Amino acid sequence: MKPRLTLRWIVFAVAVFVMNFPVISTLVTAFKSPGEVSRNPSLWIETPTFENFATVLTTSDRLNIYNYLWNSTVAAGIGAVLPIVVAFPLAWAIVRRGVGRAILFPLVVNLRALPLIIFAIPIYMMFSVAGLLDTRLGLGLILAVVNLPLALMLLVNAVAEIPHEIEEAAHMDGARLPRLLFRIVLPLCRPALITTFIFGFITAWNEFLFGLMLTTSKAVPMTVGASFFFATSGGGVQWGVAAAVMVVAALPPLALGLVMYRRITGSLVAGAVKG
Amino acid sequence: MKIRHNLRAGVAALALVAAGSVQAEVTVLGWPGGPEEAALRAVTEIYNAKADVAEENKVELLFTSRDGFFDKLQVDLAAGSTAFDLNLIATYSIGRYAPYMEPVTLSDQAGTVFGDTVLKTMQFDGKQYGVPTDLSLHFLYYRTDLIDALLADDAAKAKYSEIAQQHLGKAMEPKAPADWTWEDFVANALYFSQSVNPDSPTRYGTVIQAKNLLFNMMVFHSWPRSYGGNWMDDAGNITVDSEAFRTALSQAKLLFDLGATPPDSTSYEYAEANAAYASGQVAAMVQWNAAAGELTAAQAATGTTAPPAGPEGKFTHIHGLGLGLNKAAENKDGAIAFLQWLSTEEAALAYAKAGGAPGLAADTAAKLAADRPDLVQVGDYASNFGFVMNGGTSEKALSVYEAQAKEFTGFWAGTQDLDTALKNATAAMSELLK
Amino acid sequence: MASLHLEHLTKTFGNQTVTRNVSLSVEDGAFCVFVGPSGCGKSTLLRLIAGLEEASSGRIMVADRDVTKVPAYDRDLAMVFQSYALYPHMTVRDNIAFSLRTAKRPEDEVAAKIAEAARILKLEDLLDRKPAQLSGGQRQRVAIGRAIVKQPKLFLFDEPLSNLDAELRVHMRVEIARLHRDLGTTVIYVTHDQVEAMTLATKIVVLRAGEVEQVGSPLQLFDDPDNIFVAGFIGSPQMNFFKAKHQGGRLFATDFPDQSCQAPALSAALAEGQDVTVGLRPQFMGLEGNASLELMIEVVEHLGSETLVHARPPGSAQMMTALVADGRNLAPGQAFVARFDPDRLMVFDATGKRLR
Amino acid sequence: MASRQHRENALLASPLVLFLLLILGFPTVLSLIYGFSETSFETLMQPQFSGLQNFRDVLGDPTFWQAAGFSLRFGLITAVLQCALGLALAVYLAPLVRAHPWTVAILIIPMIVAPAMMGLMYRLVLHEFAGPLPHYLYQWFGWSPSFLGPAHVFKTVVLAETLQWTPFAFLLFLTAYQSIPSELREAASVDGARPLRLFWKIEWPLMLPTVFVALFIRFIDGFRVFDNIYTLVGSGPGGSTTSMSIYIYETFLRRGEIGKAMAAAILLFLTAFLLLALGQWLTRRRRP
Repeated sequence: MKPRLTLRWIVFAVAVFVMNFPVISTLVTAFKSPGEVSRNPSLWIETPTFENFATVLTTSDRLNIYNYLWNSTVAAGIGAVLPIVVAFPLAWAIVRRGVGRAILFPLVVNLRALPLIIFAIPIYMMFSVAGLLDTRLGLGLILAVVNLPLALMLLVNAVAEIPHEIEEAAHMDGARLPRLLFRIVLPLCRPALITTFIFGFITAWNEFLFGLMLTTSKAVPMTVGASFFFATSGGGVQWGVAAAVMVVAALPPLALGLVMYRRITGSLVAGAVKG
Repeated sequence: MKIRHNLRAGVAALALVAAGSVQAEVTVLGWPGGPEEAALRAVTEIYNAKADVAEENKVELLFTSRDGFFDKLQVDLAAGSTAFDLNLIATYSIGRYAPYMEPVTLSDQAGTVFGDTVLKTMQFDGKQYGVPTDLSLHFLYYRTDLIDALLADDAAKAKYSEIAQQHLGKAMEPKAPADWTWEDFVANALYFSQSVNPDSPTRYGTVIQAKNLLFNMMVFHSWPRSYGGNWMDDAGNITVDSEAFRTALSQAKLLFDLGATPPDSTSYEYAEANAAYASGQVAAMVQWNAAAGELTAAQAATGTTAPPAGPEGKFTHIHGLGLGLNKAAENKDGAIAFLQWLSTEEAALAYAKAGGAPGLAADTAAKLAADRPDLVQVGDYASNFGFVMNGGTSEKALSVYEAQAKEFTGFWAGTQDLDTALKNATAAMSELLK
Repeated sequence: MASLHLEHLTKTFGNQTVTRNVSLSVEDGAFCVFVGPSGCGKSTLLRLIAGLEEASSGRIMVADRDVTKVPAYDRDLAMVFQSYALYPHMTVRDNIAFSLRTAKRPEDEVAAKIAEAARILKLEDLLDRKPAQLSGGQRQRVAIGRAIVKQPKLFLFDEPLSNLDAELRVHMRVEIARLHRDLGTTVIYVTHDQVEAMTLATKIVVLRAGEVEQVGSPLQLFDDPDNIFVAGFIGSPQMNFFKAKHQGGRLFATDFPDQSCQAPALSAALAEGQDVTVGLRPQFMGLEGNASLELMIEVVEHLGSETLVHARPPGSAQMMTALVADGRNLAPGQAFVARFDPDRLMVFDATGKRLR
Repeated sequence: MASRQHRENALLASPLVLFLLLILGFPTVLSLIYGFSETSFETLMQPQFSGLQNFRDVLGDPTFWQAAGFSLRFGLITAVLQCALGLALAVYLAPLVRAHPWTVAILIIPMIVAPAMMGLMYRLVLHEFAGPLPHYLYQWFGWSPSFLGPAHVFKTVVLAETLQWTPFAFLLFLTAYQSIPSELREAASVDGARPLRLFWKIEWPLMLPTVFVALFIRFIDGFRVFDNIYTLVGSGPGGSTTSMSIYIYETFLRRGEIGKAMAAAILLFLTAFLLLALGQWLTRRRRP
């Protein structure tokens, strides 16, 4: 029985068009000249131009998009890896030993519901003493806090998916805890680790408020750097340049997401379902 | 990959050269993105090139994001940041930032270059907290082509009069914008709105940026002020619940209700309002003087004049930007030296030539008449129509604007009535200004 | 190779006692099978020995060493799990090598042992595959291979054949028996299948509700069960039971009218009028003997060499099963007089204890 | 054995605990102090103990309750919409996805875009004079609703959030749908179940746990919404789109009422903690 896909293709196309409408519009706007933006709001470009991208990709002593991209890459990298490192042992302990199930686990998970910006002042003071202000490491640390709840949830689900008997077999094979964790549990969690990393990286990359508060010049991440372009030459918002910078800023996580979509679709969500 | 690599390498090399040539030690956090940035860069270059400025006192500029700039500055200052020695201050935020700033003594020329009115925009509790660099006020922008056509067409005049009669209760004649009262502004806005006048060449007569945002209140304030409105009287009683505010708020509300401003304009800020005007679908608007270039570029037939008059005359809200000294600054001497130089005539003229909008005394401005005629206009309006609300430089001034923005936009959006809006605003202001 | 001693071993989960006061000795080289219905605590007992559960009280001695408090990874035992529990991310070779590498054995020794295990278990062609690419029987062999390279003191098997199909199960049963004979290592083997227990064991431990019911060789348990539970559990087809009253040296069936037979000679005299349960194995019901029961045939199952006869006494719903050598002419609806030697009867008192 | 396990457990928990203590320990202590003190930006270093005053202020602030109401409505409505849409898409598009797995990658694009940027994009898209959507509406119908006007702003932000995060629900449901054994579907078809009946009697019950999880996650994320609403309309005309997070942000940074903001955050955290604990207790009761 061959499923009829024609109608499904149509539904797919409509869904993609509707859900991505802002993205498509922005992409189109990025190729319009400033004059055309105010004259022609349609999705059709009369005279396509790379002017906006040229503006965005040209560095000046103030605007250096390559710096922002690099800062975001490093900070988001730290923000994605660190939560995995600290959450993994605890995730195992939660599942297998019930450690922290009563307090620690809900505590961390609930950080997700909290606007962390209320910690802005104390963190700022602490960072300024520790010399972490305006550093990629400092920003990465906070992004790690932002990612911690999801990382812990995903890893707990991943560990719970591992058949207990496999770990018992390793015990019987003489593996003590470190070998068990690193040679058996960790490799078995690999799909979840990858998804956790991808999601963490994307979330960290997309974060704005802490990026704004904790950096000034050296460690400015892409999202904050993008906002620098919104008003570059004295006038109001230059929609074309703004659109181009948004496109550039969204590309790295998008590329990551598109390349690794199988990881995202498969494992993560299977884990999340177990809840 | 390779191109990008080369680019990175090139950039790194450039950065090294730049860092090598200027061993900057005085850091300045400026207002990013506008003409203010370009002007500040220009004068900094001049200053750093001076022979008598020591290497360790050269100035380095720092510009962060416009989005959330004041929120970040608040955190920076409150936490005692040493990331900058000098930072942006504005008339309405001096009070809030004063605890983290140090008063400064300006150069001897400051009085003659700027004049007392302008220097006052940088004072709090009688102390000078900074050098005024830019003056922001509001212009009435209008489409000369449309107004001229209206004034030349008798049938249109009759229609105009009929619309005024119907909605404002009296027959009115179209006038030149320089002679407008706020009633004329409203009548004109109605005439040029297709919801009221289906033959209107524009979709909307005006656009009022009414996002729940403090800056939008500043744009609005000239209106109630020209009816005699003020925040509080000399005894400290909150007087926002007055006829003046009621009249201005109701007139604006009429424009929202009759569709004379875009229905979405309760969520418009600067960018959206300008985009609306730039599209050619708006006949006239009150907007910051900084928008002149952008609006004229989009609609060539754009005239500018002072905001409309009320019974008390014409008024424009003025708002000074300047640079002040961070209390936690690490190089205070160097920073003060730069501030003092900034307040000299040399610096002010260079700043203005580079595109900045300093509020200059008439004599100083005259020297620039050829280069910057608009500065004469700004200076003129500032000294003749400029005002600051009573309490407008107090510690909690920004919060007062916040509170008003919330209540007034709520009234315009129809989520609450006028009495409630004014009652809530009065309550909030009493709490803030006590 | 080692002996195993359990002393008063008890395990409780919360307020539930899963293993109660178990004492047991398994001599070196034995093949000891724990058998019992599901939930009897046999798996828990195995996991206690393995060190995967911690005993609530009592002692576990392996080769005269007290391992009660020793963690699993230090007990030097090997276990084959019901689900095989192969490491899915490793090849067969790495699976088998894991314990050796954990013990940091030299690589040439590891390679030699893998080669030997692969030869014994016929895994040579599969060494570079991942577990997901193996059939159930192959996985089973890998799991065993993983156990034997360790040369453990004890082999522990937790229902290792229950995931295999019937044919493979018989085959692997023989393989395991052969392996035990070749290696000589002490084996502790858990199953719920009494046929497996009978065929493999040198020693069977019958468990019920966390307690040991009886320990003995397969034939001891078959011939001489201590109680009604063991009698019913061991032996296939299952032993027939019926209630009876003892009167004057005869047993009168209580549930079907007008039938009685001579009581077996018992050293413990049966009291007059005592209510008992009588057990009789299907193998001992046939066409000869001094005693008999009159039955009606309901279903006849011809197994080829033998015939299973399901029949019930007239006027009763209770089914009895007889295994007769030649039953080709039996058919449903016929009357069937099951004859037997009264000494084959087993008599149990009201608590289920065997009266001998 | 027990003490060794205790040591191990402590060791396992220590990286995360240390990390949290290091990064959030001091801020938490300070926040708690501020929560029970009269504090403003000027008096950061000299908080005056004021007991429960901040909590009384928060609970007596109509804007707080408005924000709580907004967040609750927003979270519930967006969660339900996203789950309904995501479920429909997942079930309907499953055959397409099976044949062409790359289609998933295209569908999940919106959730990869920064929410803050999504808000900015909508500002452009919905602008009456510069945005494509009103442009086409005017061109085709001569009329366009005021998306961000007071009458429609709630619907608009709900729609924007829904369109961005429906892919998340879609992903969850797709995985759940694909993990239903095909034998079950085949058995039901042999029993004569038509597609609709197949869905309601077989697939829906099996996906129900996923529905709860998806609703829960999307509700939490909807409840704490900040970035996209803030960049799109701020707190809205008259504060009509003030969510809990926006309320706390504005109280904290814009109005400088630090103690009150902290008190609101503490209340929010405690509520979330209790809800999660309740949820766990309920699920534990459901499957003993």
